[in-house]
Amino acid sequence: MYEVRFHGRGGQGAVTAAAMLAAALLEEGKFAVSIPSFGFERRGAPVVSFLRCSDREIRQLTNIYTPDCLICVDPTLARTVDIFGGLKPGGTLVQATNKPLAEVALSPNVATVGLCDAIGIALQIFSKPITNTLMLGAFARTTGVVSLDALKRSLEDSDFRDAGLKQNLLALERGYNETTVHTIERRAAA
Amino acid sequence: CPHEALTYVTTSRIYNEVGDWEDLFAPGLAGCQGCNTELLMRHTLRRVGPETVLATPPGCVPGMGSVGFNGTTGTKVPVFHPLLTNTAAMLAGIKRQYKRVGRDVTALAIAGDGGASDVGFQSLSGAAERNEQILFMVVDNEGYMNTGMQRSSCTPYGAWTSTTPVGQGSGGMPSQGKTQDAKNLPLIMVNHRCEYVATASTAYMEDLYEKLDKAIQASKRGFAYLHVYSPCTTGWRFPTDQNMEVARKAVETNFVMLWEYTPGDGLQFTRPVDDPLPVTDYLKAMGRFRHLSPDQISHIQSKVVENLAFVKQMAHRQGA
Amino acid sequence: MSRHESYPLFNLKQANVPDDLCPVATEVSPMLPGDWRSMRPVVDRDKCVKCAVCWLYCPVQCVEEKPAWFDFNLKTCKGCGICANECPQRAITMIPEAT
Amino acid sequence: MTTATLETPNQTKPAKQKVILCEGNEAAALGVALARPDMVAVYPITPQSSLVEHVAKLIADGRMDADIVDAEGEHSVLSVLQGGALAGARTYTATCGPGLAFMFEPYFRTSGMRLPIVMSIVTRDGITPQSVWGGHQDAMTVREVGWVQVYCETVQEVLDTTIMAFKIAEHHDVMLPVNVCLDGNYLSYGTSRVELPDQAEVDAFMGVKDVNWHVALDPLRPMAVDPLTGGSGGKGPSTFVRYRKGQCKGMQNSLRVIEEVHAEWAQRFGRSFAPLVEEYRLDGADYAIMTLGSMTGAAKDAIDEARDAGKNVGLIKLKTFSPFPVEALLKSLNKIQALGVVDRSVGFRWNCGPMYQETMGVLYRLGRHVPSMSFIGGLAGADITVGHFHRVIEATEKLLSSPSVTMTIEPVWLNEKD
Repeated sequence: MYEVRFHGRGGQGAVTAAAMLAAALLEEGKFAVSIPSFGFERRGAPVVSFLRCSDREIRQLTNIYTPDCLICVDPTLARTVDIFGGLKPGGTLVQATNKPLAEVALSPNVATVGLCDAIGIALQIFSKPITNTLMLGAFARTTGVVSLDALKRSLEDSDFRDAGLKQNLLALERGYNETTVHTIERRAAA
Repeated sequence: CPHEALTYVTTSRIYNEVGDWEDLFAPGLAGCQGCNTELLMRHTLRRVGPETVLATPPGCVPGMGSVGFNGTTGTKVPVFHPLLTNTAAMLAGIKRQYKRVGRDVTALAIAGDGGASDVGFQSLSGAAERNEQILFMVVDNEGYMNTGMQRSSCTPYGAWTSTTPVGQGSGGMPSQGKTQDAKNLPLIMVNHRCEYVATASTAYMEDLYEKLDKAIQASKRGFAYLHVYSPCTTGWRFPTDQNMEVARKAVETNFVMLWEYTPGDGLQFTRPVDDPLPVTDYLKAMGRFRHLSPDQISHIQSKVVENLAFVKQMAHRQGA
Repeated sequence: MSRHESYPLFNLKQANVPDDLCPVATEVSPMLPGDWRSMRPVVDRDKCVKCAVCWLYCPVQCVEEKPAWFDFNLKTCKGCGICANECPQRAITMIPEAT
Repeated sequence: MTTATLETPNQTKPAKQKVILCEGNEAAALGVALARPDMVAVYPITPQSSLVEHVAKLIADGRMDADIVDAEGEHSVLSVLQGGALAGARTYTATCGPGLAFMFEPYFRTSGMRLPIVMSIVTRDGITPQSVWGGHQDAMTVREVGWVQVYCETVQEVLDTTIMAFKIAEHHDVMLPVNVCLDGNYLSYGTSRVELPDQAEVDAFMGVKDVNWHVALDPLRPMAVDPLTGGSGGKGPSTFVRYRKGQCKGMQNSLRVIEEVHAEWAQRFGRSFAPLVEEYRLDGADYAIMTLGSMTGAAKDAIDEARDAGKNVGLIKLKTFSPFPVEALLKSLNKIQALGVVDRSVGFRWNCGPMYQETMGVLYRLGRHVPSMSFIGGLAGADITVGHFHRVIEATEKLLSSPSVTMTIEPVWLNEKD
């Protein structure tokens, strides 16, 4: 079982991203379940959504408390929300940011980091800070859990309200190509 | 008397046309002696005909046995007890399904004023807004007469009912009947821009029959609403043989106004009363107003004048 | 317009519908409220001009047309007296049932 | 949502099933479309809203041929459908929580009129403390009104059960309305892979539609519907009892019909769901926990882990809650020595979960003493996790060594310290 928690703000498409990722995993013959958090997800408010994937049927329909990976589609969110809560040791962070690794907030449990200037790229492509498809590309690049091809096919079957498929495919591809992946070396804590 | 001359001609005409059409209610219904509602029901269903589904929400209409009792029915067309609250919604479902399968069936409600203006108003308003193809008739006897004459929002100011009783009160404030004016449901329905809205009275049968015909036709296009004033010999406290007298006096004093509305032609009076009698002529005809003080009577008279002016204004504006 | 003919009421047994499903009624009520009356309408056949006003206003619709006058079906007449009050010819009188 | 035309692995079943990804509410809407109702009436309410939005979109896109009535409230929603059903329409709606409460008057009536209306309850807690989140309190509150109520565990089960519900409701031996309950939030918004049955095969499964053979408002078949019935004289009492007994008979018949319809579904579509009571690793178990709805998946994972740790525990899940599947549950309870029942709602009168309360009646029928406990969790959107179920398993295990315990005096509130 591989568990992912998405962090974003209402309107950025974190919930949609989880569903698109689930569809891509489905394309690859895996089982996937996504669950949004339930609240008043108004535009701008911090939101989370969850995704589980596995090679066999997933039975738990619950939130995720100890994710393997965090995808944070908003660069400012970590200032206000503890995005690292429950992250498994040796976990992965995929973060939208234009900062270098040294300036990115991390927790001791983070072992792999994928960084992508998703806002900057999104403004070029959409003229709007829509980062969810970009960050799916970043996730694929960072973790290898899903292939770029499967994500493309998943996007092709999605309905987009705010932008066209072509732009989203470009965003996905640029997210994949323009993500830098870092491995955090830590001494074993005795 | 001009009224009697009119009646003479009118009656023969109606009788010649529909007199031998089948009365689609059972010969025996348990309406009170001299029940205006029973009279109205029988004429209405005779005219609307057998290709009809009839809804009669709780009240005098089913109370007199039109939906029957333990296995017998009082109606020869399909008839049912909706809830007091959902008549228009249930009828809408029926009508829509027949429309879907291409059958021409009239969906007719004969509802009391309580079930239409109070607790049933939401479904009535919703169905009117959706312009469901329904003929919705309200029998307005100005209260919950079937359950023992309690007040409804259509009960007029000053009227005695079993929940607005007359008594000496406390602190020198006697209880003198209902303290609010009646809700004007037909005008509210006009503001739904229904296909057809009209007020009618059984004392003016030719007018009623004309309006029934228009309402039946309008209900093939959308929502048709008929509001018929129906004096209640039991609840209003007058002798059973006086029913038409009371109904007539209501119109002759402008306490009740007869008009009709269509979106195309606006609102128009159908039986304008140019020289109305004082409202006391109407009030003194029944026991439910016997206790009224002079102040209360003048309130009612002023309301009659105000209502007339209001409807005239609408007729003027919409007819223009 | 021709006379309306209503369909006969539905027969549940013929249609094989169990009698414990939805509460329905398929027989017309046999009730005849003629015994409610304390007063009975009587027509003066000479005065009756068959104007049908009594028919128009009779709540139970018990007025029946005869060759030269209108009369009442006393099985259903409840004796309310509206006909007598409304008759333009004053051809109807209400008399006590006992007599 | 997203579609993928993949072949399903590891299944022996008819061809032509499409695999898609969708949330529980969309699965319900797709199931409704496949069942081809004539009329749906809608009114939005959280967490049901996306369900009726999906229905509206399916109709707008021409993928579903039904008359949609945007009524002005739930009370009219169900009333419109009653009218539709009396005129011969197959009908559907969905609601929850305050909407169900508002609908109660026509809801109460639907079963007595034997109208085979199908309605999803996207279960919601409530009404006060004010809550917009999931929980079974709404559906449990109306359990004594004569509707058949089934609870789904997975998104796939929602889709399949929604179709089956029409067939169960319209079976001549049943003729009762059916609630398909799906947990608000976790199941309604949970997005998962489902197999979408082929329309032609669903048509063959459903057979000929005839929903108003027994009662109609139709000028070709005049009758009075729902005349005044009862009273203390004449035929009143016996007539009323006849109809009430008929309703009870329909409820009991539905147990058999639910099993038959599920069996036929499994045979035609290759997916089987326990129709009344599901046993999971119950054989050889000393004790069991009991679940309802979408919490069951996490419970099964917990059972697997407990079994791996050497605990002799199994699971009993109810799918059919109304009518209560007494005989089927007896068979399962016969296998165990102690029971912990997890409810997602509260039974105020007995200070325990409603499912627990109902199950105690069945335990009495066993004729031997089985100590039992009530657990209440997942209220108002709270989660019931694998961790919670481990606590349930441990507490239930202790009952084995405390046979003097008869029943819960105070329930265990699973989220009390979360």
